[in-house]
Amino acid sequence: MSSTHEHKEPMIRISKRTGISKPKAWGIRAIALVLALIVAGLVIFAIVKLSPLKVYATMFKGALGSPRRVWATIRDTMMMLCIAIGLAPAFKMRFWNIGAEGQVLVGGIATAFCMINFPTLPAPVLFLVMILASIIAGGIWGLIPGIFKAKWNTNETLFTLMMNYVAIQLTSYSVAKWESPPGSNSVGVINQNTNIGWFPSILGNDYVLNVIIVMALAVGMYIYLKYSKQGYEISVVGSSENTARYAGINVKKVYIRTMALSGAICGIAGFLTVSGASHTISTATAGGRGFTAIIVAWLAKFNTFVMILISFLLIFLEKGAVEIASQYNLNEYASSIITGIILFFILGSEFFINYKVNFRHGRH
Amino acid sequence: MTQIISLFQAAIVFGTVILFGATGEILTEKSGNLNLGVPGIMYLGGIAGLVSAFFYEANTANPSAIVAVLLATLCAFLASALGGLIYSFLTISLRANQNVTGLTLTIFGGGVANFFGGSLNKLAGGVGQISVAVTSGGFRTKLPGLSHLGTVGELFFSYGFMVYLAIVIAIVTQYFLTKSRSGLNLRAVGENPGTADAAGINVTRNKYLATCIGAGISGLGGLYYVMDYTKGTWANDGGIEGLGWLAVALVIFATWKSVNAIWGSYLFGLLSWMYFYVPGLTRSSQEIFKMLPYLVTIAVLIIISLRNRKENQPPASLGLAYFREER
Amino acid sequence: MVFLETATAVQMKDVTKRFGEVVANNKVNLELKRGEILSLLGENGSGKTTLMNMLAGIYYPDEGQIVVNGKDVAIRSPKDAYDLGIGMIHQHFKLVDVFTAAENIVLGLEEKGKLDRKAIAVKVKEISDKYGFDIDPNQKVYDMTVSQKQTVEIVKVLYRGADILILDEPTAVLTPQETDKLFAVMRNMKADGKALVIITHKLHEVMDVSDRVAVLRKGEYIGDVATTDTDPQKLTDMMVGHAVTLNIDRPKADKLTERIEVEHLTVKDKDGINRLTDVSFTAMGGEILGIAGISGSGQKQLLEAIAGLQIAEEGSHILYKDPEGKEHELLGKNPLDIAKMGVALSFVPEDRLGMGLVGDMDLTDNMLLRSYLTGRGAFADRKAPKKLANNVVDELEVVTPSIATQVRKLSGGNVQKVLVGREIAMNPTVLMSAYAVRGLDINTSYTIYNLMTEQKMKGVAVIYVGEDLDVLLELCDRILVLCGGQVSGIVDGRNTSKEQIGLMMTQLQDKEAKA
Amino acid sequence: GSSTTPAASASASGSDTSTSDFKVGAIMVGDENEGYTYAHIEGIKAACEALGIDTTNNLIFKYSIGEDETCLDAAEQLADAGCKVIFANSFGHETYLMEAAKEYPDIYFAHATGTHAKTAGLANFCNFFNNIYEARYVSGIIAGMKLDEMLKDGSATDPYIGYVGAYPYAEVVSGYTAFFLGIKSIVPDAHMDVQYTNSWFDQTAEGEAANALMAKGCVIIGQHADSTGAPSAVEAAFKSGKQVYSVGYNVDMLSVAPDVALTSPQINWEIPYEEIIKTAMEGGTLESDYCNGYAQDGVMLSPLGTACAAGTQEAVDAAIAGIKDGSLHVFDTANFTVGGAPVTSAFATDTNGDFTPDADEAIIDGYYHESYFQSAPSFSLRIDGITELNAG
Ligand SMILES: Nc1ncnc2c1ncn2[C@@H]1O[C@H](COP(=O)(O)OP(=O)(O)OP(=O)(O)O)[C@@H](O)[C@H]1O
Ligand SMILES: Nc1ncnc2c1ncn2[C@@H]1O[C@H](COP(=O)(O)OP(=O)(O)OP(=O)(O)O)[C@@H](O)[C@H]1O
Ligand SMILES: [Mg+2]
Ligand SMILES: [Mg+2]
Repeated sequence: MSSTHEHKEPMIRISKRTGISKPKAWGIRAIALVLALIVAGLVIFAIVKLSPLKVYATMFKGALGSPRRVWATIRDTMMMLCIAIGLAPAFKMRFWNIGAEGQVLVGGIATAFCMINFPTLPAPVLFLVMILASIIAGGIWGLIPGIFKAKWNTNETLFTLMMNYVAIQLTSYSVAKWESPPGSNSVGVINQNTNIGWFPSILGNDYVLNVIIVMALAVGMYIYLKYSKQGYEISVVGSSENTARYAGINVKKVYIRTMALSGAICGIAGFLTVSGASHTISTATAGGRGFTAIIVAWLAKFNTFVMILISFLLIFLEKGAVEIASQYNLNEYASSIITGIILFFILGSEFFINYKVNFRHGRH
Repeated sequence: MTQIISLFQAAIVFGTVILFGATGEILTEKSGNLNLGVPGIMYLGGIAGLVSAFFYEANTANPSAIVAVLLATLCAFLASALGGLIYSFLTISLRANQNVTGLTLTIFGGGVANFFGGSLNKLAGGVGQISVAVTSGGFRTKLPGLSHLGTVGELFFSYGFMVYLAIVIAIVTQYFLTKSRSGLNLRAVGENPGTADAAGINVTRNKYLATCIGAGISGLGGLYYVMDYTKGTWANDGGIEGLGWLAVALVIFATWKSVNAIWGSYLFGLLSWMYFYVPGLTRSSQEIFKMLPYLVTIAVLIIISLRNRKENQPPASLGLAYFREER
Repeated sequence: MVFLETATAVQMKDVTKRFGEVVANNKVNLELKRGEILSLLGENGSGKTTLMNMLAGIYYPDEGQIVVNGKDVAIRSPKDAYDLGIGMIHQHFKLVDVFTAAENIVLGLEEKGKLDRKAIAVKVKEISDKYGFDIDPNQKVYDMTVSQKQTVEIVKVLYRGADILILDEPTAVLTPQETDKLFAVMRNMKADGKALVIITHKLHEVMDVSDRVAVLRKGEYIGDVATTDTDPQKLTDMMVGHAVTLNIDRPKADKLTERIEVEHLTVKDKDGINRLTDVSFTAMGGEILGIAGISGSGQKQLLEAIAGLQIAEEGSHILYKDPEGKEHELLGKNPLDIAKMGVALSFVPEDRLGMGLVGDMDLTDNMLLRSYLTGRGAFADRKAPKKLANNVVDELEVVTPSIATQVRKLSGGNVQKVLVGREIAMNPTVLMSAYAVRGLDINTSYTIYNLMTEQKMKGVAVIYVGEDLDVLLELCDRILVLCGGQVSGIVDGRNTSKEQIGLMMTQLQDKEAKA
Repeated sequence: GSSTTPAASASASGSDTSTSDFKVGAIMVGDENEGYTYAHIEGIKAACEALGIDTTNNLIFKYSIGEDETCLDAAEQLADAGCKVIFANSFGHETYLMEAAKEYPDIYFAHATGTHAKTAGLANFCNFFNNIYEARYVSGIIAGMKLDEMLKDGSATDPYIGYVGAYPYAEVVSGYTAFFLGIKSIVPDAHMDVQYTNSWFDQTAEGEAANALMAKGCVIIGQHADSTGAPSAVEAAFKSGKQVYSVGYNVDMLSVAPDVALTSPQINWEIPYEEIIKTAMEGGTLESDYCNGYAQDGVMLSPLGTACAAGTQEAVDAAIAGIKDGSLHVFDTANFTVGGAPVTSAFATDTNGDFTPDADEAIIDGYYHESYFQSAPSFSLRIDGITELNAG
């Protein structure tokens, strides 16, 4: 039996790479992106017989073709980024918060509630109330699974997933309460004539405030996770609960606190969406971003600055693909296919950064 | 009585979709792979089945139901297994993060399915015009004789073969995992790949097989959705995606035992459609009522966690990539 | 038979293995004969485990050749190794927790089809009888003691018909009695014509069980000697590369002060079973209090209770007497509360990577674990921990590429040095350690003993849970013996014999015997 | 109102705007996979072709646009792309489209199903919707004749109809009432239950709603929901031996329900699209509302199914003729009661925002003037004989 093994070094052998230089790592990622674009281009060509170059030019135009488009891209990037920032502490704690969708929704509901019910408050007060309400709502939505995880180790993946659906139903309920006219399932633009509770324009632009808020959160979260005591506690709890206990960290408290924080930031994302962009609320308010943001958070390995890049890439692809769909009368789901292909390549490229592939070499 | 039967039937049809999804995912997760791409995989299964049936029926003078059913099933299985293969290659061979890969697969699968679903609608001459009557009919053929047994017949035998196939696969999967040697090896891979590897088990092969076959099974859920639930049509209302997530939820709900998933899936179905059968709901209270399946799931989840048994835990290395030389 | 006994089982030629920039093995040559027990000796991180892992198919060599039974082979996976008759019992057990013994044993065997549990049980019994094991095929691994787990590992290898066995630090977690049993089994196997490699840091074990000793140093092969031609001192010199002294001196502190007073401590586990029953004793500043007992006698619970990690029953007290003589109750407080009370309590737990350290973090962040709350404000100070990490690496000679390396990547011994180094750096008044030298090479072990003694002389109350009775008797001033969660007695380390303690460990003594 | 009328500014360029580079933009809530949007797509394409507009280059669609800021994005992008007239087809788009209309006074904006054009005072913004209630009434006659046949041959004993509705919304209420009145014109003692799905498009929910209604004993299932869910559920029930039939909506259901589909009332969107685009091309002035019925071929029925009762076609033709010549009024107050009493007064428009119509008396000459004051349906009386199962 053993004779079959003689002299046969494995065809392909994988070994760990030593610290690869940053430029080289980004080089590998860039190559992956180019390959992805080529493959996606081939797929597009196979389906619609359009020149991929033309298609990519159209994508660029779609996402960044005019100042207005640039701002729409920025606005959506910020919303995605905000959710990813919210998810970062939870995932760093190895808490599978897939409930961002719901946390965003309840934050949105809370915001809409304030816009509808307190139109007489002075603007700064109303803003404070809205932001607090969204923080509390999102926070509670994160807190509940957090508490159960802390106390009884209840599986958080399923819990947060179910909380999404509960939030969706709560949204449907709110829409049914606020819709106008009754039965239309549309809340419509809230305070359309008065613009009460809307983000003010800054420097003539509607979305500058969105950028300010989210960038502040990005910087804050980066510092919090990397340098703060609580951030350190989160890493320890995420790596080993036992060690955390040994170090005197109150594991339950950290779970609960972190999930409240995570939910609260996702709640702010709901606030941004409702008050800072759509001025309405519906079951589509979160729009699946809660799931996509998980991709952003993980791909960035919880580094909020890298998240900016990845959020932008995803939104760019989405906007670009919608433009292709509209230009070439392509079904807009082509965008999901392209996004999928590109992400597959980026995901695969990490391997070549961390590992080296050795091929069998001649041996006698 | 007719109403109870009707609700029961609604529950079983609904449950069957997620039972396939969950059984496949249980097999996958037992190998240590957490595949959040189930919704995408079910999409792939659904569209592949539909497209193959459509072209078969469109290009055959007298399409045979049996051939059509076999063809659609095969295509659905293969397409979703291919989705599993993409996931496997990335997470097993290239050690990519499982969550991100799974979510990406969900985006990708949904994209592919809705893209081709839309094209198919166009090809067929408009929405609702896709005609795969023979295939869909084949999928919905009831057990001859048994469905006429009155109430019992209506309750238990008024379904297409896939309802029973789902149950059989769930039971076989459970048997395989707990009673066979290969099942034991597979579980070892999911619990502790280092140990499995040291015991001479081919970790990579086991993970690949479990993930691809699991994906194939999950994909049958999409096929069933298209052929039976929506009776051979295509809509991009996200129906499959929603059910895909419930399938993922069901895996945990069933504590990774596919036999538990059988009743779990029907319970889900029952709670989901109950609102049509409960009198007196209003436009808004109905929306609150629709929370029921999710609230019940949460309640069951909490009860399970209070019992906290070792046997109810996820596979120990679920979600982690394995590299032999890693410390 | 005669042919087999002299035949070479394994030959490794110029084998090199690198992990990134770490050269774990550099052109190592090793020969293993049938019917012999070879001891592989070397300091922590010298590459013993790596070398053996290449035989077991876990790692693939970067360079070099492996010859098994006279044939040049490539061992690409553990399966290849099994096919060649090579089986390895790893330093960290490779068992599936939720499986039974039988399930673990048959894992990965070629046979297909249904799992025939009865047939397996029969075969397991056969093997057990032949070599003298005691094993319940239906017991779940998570219910097993370490020695039971190890038995399962050995049976697993034998079940596959391995005739080349590698045991990586099998005795590190065994009691002396269990070790003796293991050695008996090993001798049986040797008589059976099998080739065995044992890695152990305990030189008396090397002397006791092996026929030949091969020594590695910093990844290099130093040479081999017949056991009969050598002694512990010579071996140590070979390992370390220069002469070292192997004795512990036990100075007496000039002043003893009461530090910790444990009264009527009773601790139950999750299932309501008593792990400690009515334990009372006093630990003094200026002495090393040893704790002896067969494993699982409540050592873990005792230390954890003092450290604030256990809930105790009504009536239990753990009093800390600070240098001013004030008393503080420690029970009911968590480690942080205790630290906040000004009690400087250091604790080196048994489970290093699972409790004392964070494997995924680098050295600096692991140093931070005990001090992250110091300083005002919301931010953790990393400057001091960084300095500390550098100090520990220098003073304890930790083998690591840098202080930015994840602790998980270090060899077992070096992991322990990092932990001990951090705990001592806290300037404790009480220092508790559980199996502080488990897995450490002899040189490092002595470094640790000296550190303990140094702490004692500074007036620290040292509590040392150990398994090596010789060391306990050489190192400790007093020894508390636990038996089944109860205090079997407290004896003077200077005038008690090994046999006496061994007896107390296995049967409860008269309470009168307390010193 | 704005001072720059589109007419004034558009006419300047209007003269040298050849039809070939006139661009049309369309914001669609769904895509071709969903019946409602599909009908819009067909309609707008037909309109463009009729007007000589190149549908591959100069007709730009934005699909699956939600009822949120992306609608405004889409409108702005279409405007930037040079579209001279921009449509949107979902109720929730209206507020965003109006914002765009304010932003681009030179571009025409038209919104289907909306209600604000009349009062908004935007010269470049209009609403449009067709008199689908007329076709629903006729489809009711078809269902009534089938029901009558079933009662006569004994396959049904109770003239019990089920209706799968989207939301308890005026558009839906108007539709099912028209349908029911059509049935009642044949089977006077018919009664109907409405089950809402709380969704415009949900295949499985529509199917299960139909199942629930059939389990209650309904023998004909009508719908105001966009998918094939209900008809295919009815077909399945039929195949397992139940005598049940279906009236669809938007889509010809014969492909999914060959045995049970009687017909589907459909909107011919080509008519309003053509009118509005033409006005835009000519730089003309918009009316606030565009509304067409049988008289203008604005509504129609899909081909009758084989299951229809004998004489159906004749009855259909007669009814359509009656509607066209004004002798037949769908909401004739002689044919229904509310709370047991005939209705003599009902308002069509809500002016104070409490969602209760308080202006525009709609009952004139003995019938409710549906879509008379505005294109969007306004009939929201709950008449006797119909039970809403989950409204309120
Ligand atoms: N998988 C790995 N990845 C990176 N480095 C490794 C790996 N395995 C071993 N090393 C490094 O190789 C060297 C040799 O380690 P090895 O475990 O073989 O030592 P050892 O002699 O068994 O030590 P000990 O007595 O502490 O068990 C160490 O420096 C260790 O950090
Ligand atoms: N038949 C129709 N008549 C008029 N408007 C319609 C019709 N179908 C869809 N719409 C418009 O499209 C909008 C959104 O439709 P869509 O199908 O996306 O709702 P939905 O997302 O399915 O609701 P839910 O999430 O509750 O299922 C509706 O609010 C409505 O304004
Ligand atoms: Mg080792
Ligand atoms: Mg919908």
